[in-house]
Amino acid sequence: MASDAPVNVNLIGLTRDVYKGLPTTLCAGCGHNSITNHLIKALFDFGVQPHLLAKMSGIGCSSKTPAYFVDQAHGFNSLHGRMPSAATGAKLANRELVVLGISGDGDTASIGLGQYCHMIRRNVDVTYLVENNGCYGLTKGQFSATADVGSTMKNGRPNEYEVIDVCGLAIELGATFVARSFSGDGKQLVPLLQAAFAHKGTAILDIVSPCVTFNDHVGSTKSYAYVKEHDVLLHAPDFIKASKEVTVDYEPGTAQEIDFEDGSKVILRKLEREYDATDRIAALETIHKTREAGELVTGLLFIQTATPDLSTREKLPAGPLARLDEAALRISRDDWATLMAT
Amino acid sequence: MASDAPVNVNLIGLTRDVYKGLPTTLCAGCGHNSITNHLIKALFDFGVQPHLLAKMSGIGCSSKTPAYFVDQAHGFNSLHGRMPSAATGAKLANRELVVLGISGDGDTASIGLGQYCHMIRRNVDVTYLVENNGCYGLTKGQFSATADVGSTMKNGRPNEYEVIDVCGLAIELGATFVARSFSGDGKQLVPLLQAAFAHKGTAILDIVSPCVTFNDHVGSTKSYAYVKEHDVLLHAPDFIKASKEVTVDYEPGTAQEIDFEDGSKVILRKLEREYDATDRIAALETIHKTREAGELVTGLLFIQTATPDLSTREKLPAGPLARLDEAALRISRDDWATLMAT
Amino acid sequence: MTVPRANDFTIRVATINGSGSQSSNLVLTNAIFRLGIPVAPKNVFPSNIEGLPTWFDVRISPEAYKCRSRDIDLLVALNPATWATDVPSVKPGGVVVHEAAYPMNGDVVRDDLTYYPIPFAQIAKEHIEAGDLRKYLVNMIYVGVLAELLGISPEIIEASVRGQFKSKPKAVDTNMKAVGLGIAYAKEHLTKTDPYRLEPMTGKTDGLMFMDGNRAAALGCVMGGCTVAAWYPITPSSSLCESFIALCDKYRVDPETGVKNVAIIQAEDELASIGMVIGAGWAGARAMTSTSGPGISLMAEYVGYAYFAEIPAVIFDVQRAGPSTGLPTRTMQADLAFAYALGHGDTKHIVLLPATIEESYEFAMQAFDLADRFQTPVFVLLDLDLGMNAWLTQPLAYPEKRFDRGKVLSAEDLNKLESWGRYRDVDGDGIPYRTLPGTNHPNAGFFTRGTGHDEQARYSELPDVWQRGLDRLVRKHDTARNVVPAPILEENGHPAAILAFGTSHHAIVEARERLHQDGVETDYARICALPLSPDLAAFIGRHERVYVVEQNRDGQLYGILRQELPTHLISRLHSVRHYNGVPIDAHAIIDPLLEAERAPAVVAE
Amino acid sequence: MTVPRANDFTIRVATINGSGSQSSNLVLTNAIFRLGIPVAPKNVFPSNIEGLPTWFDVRISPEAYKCRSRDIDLLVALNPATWATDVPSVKPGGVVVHEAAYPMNGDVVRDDLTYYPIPFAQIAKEHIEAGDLRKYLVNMIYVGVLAELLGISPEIIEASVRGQFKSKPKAVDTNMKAVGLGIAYAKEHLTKTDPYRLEPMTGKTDGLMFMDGNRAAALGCVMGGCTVAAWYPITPSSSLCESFIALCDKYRVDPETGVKNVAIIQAEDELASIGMVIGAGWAGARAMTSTSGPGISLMAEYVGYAYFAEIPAVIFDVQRAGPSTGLPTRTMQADLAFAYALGHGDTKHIVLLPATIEESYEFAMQAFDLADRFQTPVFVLLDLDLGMNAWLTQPLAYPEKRFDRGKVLSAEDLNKLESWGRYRDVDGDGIPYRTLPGTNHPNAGFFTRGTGHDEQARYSELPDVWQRGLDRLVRKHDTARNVVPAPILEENGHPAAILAFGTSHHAIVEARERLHQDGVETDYARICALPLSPDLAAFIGRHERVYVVEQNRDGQLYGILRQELPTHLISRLHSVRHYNGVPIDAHAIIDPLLEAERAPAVVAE
Ligand SMILES: Cc1ncc(C[n+]2csc(CCOP(=O)(O)OP(=O)(O)O)c2C)c(N)n1
Ligand SMILES: Cc1ncc(C[n+]2csc(CCOP(=O)(O)OP(=O)(O)O)c2C)c(N)n1
Ligand code: SF4
Ligand code: SF4
Ligand SMILES: [Mg+2]
Ligand SMILES: [Mg+2]
Repeated sequence: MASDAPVNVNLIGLTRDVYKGLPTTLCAGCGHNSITNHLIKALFDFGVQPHLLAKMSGIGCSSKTPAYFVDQAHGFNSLHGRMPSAATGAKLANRELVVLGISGDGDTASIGLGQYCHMIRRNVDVTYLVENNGCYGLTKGQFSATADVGSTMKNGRPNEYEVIDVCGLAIELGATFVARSFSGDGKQLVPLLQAAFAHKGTAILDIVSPCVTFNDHVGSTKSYAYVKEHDVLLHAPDFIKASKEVTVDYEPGTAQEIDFEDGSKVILRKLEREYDATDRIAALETIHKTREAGELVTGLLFIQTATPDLSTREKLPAGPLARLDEAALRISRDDWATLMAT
Repeated sequence: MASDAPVNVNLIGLTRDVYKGLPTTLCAGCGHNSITNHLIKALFDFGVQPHLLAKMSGIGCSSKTPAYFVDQAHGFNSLHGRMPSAATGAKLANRELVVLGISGDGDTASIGLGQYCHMIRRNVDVTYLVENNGCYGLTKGQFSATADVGSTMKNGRPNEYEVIDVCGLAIELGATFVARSFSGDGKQLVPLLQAAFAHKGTAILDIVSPCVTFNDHVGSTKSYAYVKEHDVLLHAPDFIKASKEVTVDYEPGTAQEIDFEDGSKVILRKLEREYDATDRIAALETIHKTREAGELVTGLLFIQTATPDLSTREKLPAGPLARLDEAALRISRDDWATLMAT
Repeated sequence: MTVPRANDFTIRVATINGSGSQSSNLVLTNAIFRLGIPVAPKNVFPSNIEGLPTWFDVRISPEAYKCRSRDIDLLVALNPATWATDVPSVKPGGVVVHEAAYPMNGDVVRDDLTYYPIPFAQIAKEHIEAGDLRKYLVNMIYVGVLAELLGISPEIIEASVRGQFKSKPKAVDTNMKAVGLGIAYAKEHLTKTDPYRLEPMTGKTDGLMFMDGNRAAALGCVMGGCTVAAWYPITPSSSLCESFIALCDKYRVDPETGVKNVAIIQAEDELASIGMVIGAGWAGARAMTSTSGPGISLMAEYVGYAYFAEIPAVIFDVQRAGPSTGLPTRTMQADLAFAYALGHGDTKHIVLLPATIEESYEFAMQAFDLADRFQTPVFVLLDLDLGMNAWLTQPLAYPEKRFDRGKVLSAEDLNKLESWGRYRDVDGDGIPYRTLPGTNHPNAGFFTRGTGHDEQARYSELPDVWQRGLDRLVRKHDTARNVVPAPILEENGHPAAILAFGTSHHAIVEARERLHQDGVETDYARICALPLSPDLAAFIGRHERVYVVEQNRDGQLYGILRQELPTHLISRLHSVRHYNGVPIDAHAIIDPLLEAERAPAVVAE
Repeated sequence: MTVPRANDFTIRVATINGSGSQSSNLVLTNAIFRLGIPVAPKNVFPSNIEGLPTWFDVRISPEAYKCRSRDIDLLVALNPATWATDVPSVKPGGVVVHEAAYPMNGDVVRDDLTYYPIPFAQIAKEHIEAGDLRKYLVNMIYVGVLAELLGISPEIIEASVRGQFKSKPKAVDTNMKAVGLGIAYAKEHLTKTDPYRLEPMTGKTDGLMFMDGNRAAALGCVMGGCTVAAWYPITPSSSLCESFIALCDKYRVDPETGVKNVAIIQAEDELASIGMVIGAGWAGARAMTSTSGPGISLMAEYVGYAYFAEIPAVIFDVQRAGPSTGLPTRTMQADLAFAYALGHGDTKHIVLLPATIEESYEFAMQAFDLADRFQTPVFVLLDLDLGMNAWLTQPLAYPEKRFDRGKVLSAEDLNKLESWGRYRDVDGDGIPYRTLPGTNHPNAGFFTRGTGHDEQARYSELPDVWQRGLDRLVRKHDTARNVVPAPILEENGHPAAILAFGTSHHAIVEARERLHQDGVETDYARICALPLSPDLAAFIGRHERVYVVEQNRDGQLYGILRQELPTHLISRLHSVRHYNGVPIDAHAIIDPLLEAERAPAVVAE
């Protein structure tokens, strides 16, 4: 498969090292570190131009991730819960940028919930990762709003409050790309990440990413053990980059094929269950039913490729607004004269 | 029916005048004014103690409503979008209070979205009204996030962005009482309001309430004309107060009966369609399908009476925390001595 | 009681908002302007949409005073709710044109006023067919009455009505009919016994136009090259972004393709609007937001971030009466200190302080240059009076300077440098160099953060690095002192001086002339920006007594001056404050100065 | 190079965070305390969870100095990453205990230090079975080594180990074994050539205990009757609410029923936590939130609301290094000015400034009385140094006073009054009366809002009403001057004085003693609250030179003093600032004062 082919340079002739970053300052074994590695692979395989990549994040252990990959790219470690607005502004200023937002569950579902919802509503062309460990790692393990009811803290205290499912929420709000995955499942995550890059619009990836220091104990529903045990794969995703000559081979009816504007595809190969990733209601139903059943569904929960993204809706020029000059932006002398005459 | 019985004094012996407030300063014909009148009737019929009523709101024309009813009650006109947190605090301080929160669509779905979601997540025992006109009335008619895609401003500009459905959102988040109604439909709204008062937990009422000055034109999906035309009643609700000796008469299977902790009931009499107000997934499906069909469903969309409210979860005493004294709150001298000895 | 001259008096029209009085008020204002007489309208309106009292003052003066006048000469009373309090507000010898049906009792009965009762309702009932329109047209009747009483020709009125209803010409006739009713009634039933007259003037208003400060600022944004705007509606700033939208729809859209050279987003709140602006500024766009007090409070965290991470942003604060929600439709200058040091920790921002329509335009434009040059948030503080009232102004000048994008390194620049550091102070002015995301060069990238960082933008917790960073920001702020708009000084060697900023200027102009007539001479310095220019200390050094005039309770500029001026100058400062929500007038300055200047000894602070 | 006395030196332990060094550091600190020797630990840790450099300083002094010392006498080097920079930080004549495997080259090689190389890793490898534990126990080995080098008996160490592992006794043996390894190795391989010794003392630490300021403040909240707390986690304030939770779980829960006399909510953010607190305060509960700089920025709008609507609220700001996200695990006093005037428009708040553990407790308790008495937000400003470090303190006193709930009218009170007004200034102190929701009386209700209101809490836009309201708030603020904790004055008629607040106090105590030894005498005033007490101006009036010491860049207290003090006093003020993120030490005060005092003439500001 494309994303697995062994190569020394990628589509744009860059080596994998170019996609590396600073050494991590996170705990050994933190799920976030695995996500970083999968990101490096996905960015390399997809062939993202480092200078066009904008790595943006909020505040938290998860939000430190942008420092650990593609050192050459611009990084923006914003404020706690406020990355969606900054990402929206950056994308408006220069739509050529590949905006990659990295957040945590506290950053997204607690303080950042409003901005998260409104980014989705605008369908800003951003790949948005929630490195979801159900707790506030950086402030030492308090519950976040994505903690499941009954899941316990290290000290045994159970969470009493309704979980906020960032996927269900996104789908309810009309999101156009919503996937859930697990930091430990690169086979699933790498193609989903590439599909997210290819998607024109807000692509939500809720990635369960255990906090080994504060939320990896028995009683936690975000521990490695728990996730491995309850993970239910919707399908086996496979990404094919537009530019690549790859023949996709699957029996009709054994997979769902999703085509992106740029010609890329994601192939969702069927496993046990029937699942149509383009059916919004079914997606909501699946999320609720599986949660009640104590299962964690992962895969591409929902996708809709037709909806225009924010920059398109706003009829922005193809090039960056940031580079327009006086000639393009100022009222002409003649028009000015008329304007001032009235 | 209970709520229609003609009486001069209510269950607690108060006249209707007691439930009146200052004269409105809203525009003549504003939907919010009708809601005020329905509120007065519902509060009177339910027999709410004026001194126990806490009228809370955000900022907006809608949020001015608390000034126009139950003059004797305490009112709290908070900040734009920040009423849910204040209401939560007030209820925690004194759980004897009947907390009635009144908001607008801008106040709730734009600036207040995060607090709205988290109030629901905590199931704070608050009756929360969204006086929904799809625009910012007080700032002269800009779109709010509840404006439907394609609905136009007075100047003809259409809304391009996904609607935020405060009911769908609430149900997705695990809300325990979610209803939608119309400012012009007192027959439906008054019993729903009383049911909300009886409900222990967050009761969401999304009330379409046309803004005659800025959003009542052709092209708006929140105009009187549009709503009257597209309103689809889920059922005919009927509220029966616990204390009243009323025999409920309906053929088995012709209505759904919901019982509240305090012994009150709401009877949902069937109309055209079959609808189970206790089925969360069905509720979500109904909301999405009807919206796609250009219909506006009104009625009690979803209810779940079992879930404990915030004060119960927090194991608060029956009486107000606000009135506890030194004896109840300070560490005893003995315990203090031991504490300081270690 | 002084005998009023022609063309020198103030008309107050008291009506109910939502009754359409706005258009009749503007027709009247315009008609007077067409006579060549300087006018300054002040709209005092309530914070609701319909049904509450609203007042429209039209100041008429040969001296072209632009400030509010405390003295109401001519009242048009069309609001029964305020009738009893409006009449007492009229100055002795004044005139009251009122609905005949209003009760004449209590404080309303005065023997020092001339009353012209007009049966507005009845006239309307008889001559205007029923319907929504009638409510509106009643107001046009008063225009006719005043035209007759003050001597404005029907032709002038008609011209001004046509101007008002440019968009819907068919409204002209119905409105002129109503005006006619007023003229006719006045001709027939009123015998003029008051001295107020309007006489055409020349040379006073030639080439002038009406504009409000919010529109002027919006024009500054267009000409300043703003390409990203994110806003959240709030009175009195909404019309700034709404003007920007209207202008961009006209001048930033390609008529063929419909492609727009601007992105204007109505955000979900102010935390998001400032976030979008800072994200856009980081990515290289000239970005702005416009708000008022409550929005400034909500922007505190992100503005502090932009200060520390050094990201350009332009923030318009059209000030209203605070604290808190306060009086959304009243004016104050009470956000100065808060904006200047917005954000926790040690912060100091650039704040521009326009006083006129020209400056609203010029400073708005300049704000984008300063934001880029200093890579920091720049506040532009207007107030409701400047932002929402119509002011007579010279046409705005076409900009001759190009954009100053500041210290931005391109890929070519980077090729020439073997190394660079985002936060290095290469030039000793405290201003580092930056690159924009998307710059195609392996060394272009750097990491922006609100946490401690060294010259290479690397994360650092080292004490020296932290302190060095904070010190450089002080250096940068000091560099700005000599670059921001300098104070405007009017000096004639008088020992006493007035110091002010923003809209207080217009009251000071009148106050200084009247003080001069009373034999009290003053010099004048007007601050146009923070940080303070060195010129200001020099100016104060040349004066014995400096009266700091401002429209807030705590004397915020006075406080900043006490903090930042050399100690030996502080004793010369005296604070004069006005903070009741209506624009400051000349008396608010004349009275305290007369008292102080006539007994300089007893001047206390 | 001065010969150090016994019991008078500073140990620095350099390790990697997450390596469990915290417990060994505390064992060491406790052991020294058990010898009767005053100790002051300062933990300097990074803003991550595992793997970055962290330093733990143990200050040992017979004078019981509690401030940080710049001079490191004894370094325990267990972090290869900082090895090369840690060694140079040791003072001449000092000692370095280090992992033998570290390279001896570069700046690390000094002939003015004594080195004790220890093969920690190897010892651990040989004697401690592999597994997670080994990493932690390595740190215990160093405790053994120091015990042997400094002369702490194994018994003392064991007692302190038992204290440390109270909760898990089985850990005691494994840890003591590791300690034993260190002792044994030192006995066998080290010959002590350095002068540093610990000798048991008496009368220095009797009855003292360790406590951090956050826990002390939490105890104040319990005893102050706080019943509603809403918070959002943020370093360094989290442990305040977490201590409050722990205390309430123990002392506020009915063991039978499990009913809790408190509600503690982890909010979704700081906008919500302050909203909950204000809602609860309005409904009559004593409510608090605890946060740090970024949270204060986010609370600006609601705090301004509570100021204007007059609602009690207690806000703890455990200050960290700002602006922006800054250095979350470093200390500063840079939120003073921002908190004092938080919110747009004209605002001024009550701010309490504890310097000690006792004050953290007392002021926290008092904050609830003041909030109720003045019906306004009250800030309590701690900093990371006070809040998170362990300080030796006297046991805290049991409160003898009852709650002061302020001017609250009950139904009975209302029966006696034929009328009342929520915002009437009945007593002339600017403080109005309020009723609580739920008060069973027809006149009890009123409308609370952030918009303009009159004495009856009715909405009003009238200019006079607006101004009257703002003026009363000033009156109320002035009343507070004489009610908030007064400044603490130490006067001996010296012309020079030091003025400070908060934790700078501890460095000043040492500085003044050392200055005295150098012949420079100083008086001392410590501010405990804002607004400023009249006593302070009097104190300054009695001194020629007042050095204002604070831990921020812009001299925020200095600035407030310049604003608010009588003009003639301002020239006496001189600003001394420390702002590199680590707690201020004596030298930061001694150096500038020596310079200034030895040449008072040339003192400039
Ligand atoms: C305004 C503000 N409030 C609080 C904090 C403190 N804080 C830093 S990270 C964090 C939570 C992070 O949780 P999450 O987003 O889940 O990231 P994780 O560390 O779990 O990966 C908090 C509360 C902050 N930095 N800013
Ligand atoms: C922080 C803040 N931002 C903006 C405003 C201005 N504002 C007042 S009401 C309002 C919108 C109200 O809309 P909605 O809640 O729908 O109420 P409606 O007037 O439509 O009933 C806005 C933006 C404000 N008061 N505070
Ligand atoms: S604390 Fe948890 S989330 Fe943070 S780095 Fe460590 S393991 Fe990862
Ligand atoms: S503006 Fe609209 S919402 Fe506001 S009062 Fe008028 S009709 Fe109602
Ligand atoms: Mg997390
Ligand atoms: Mg609305």
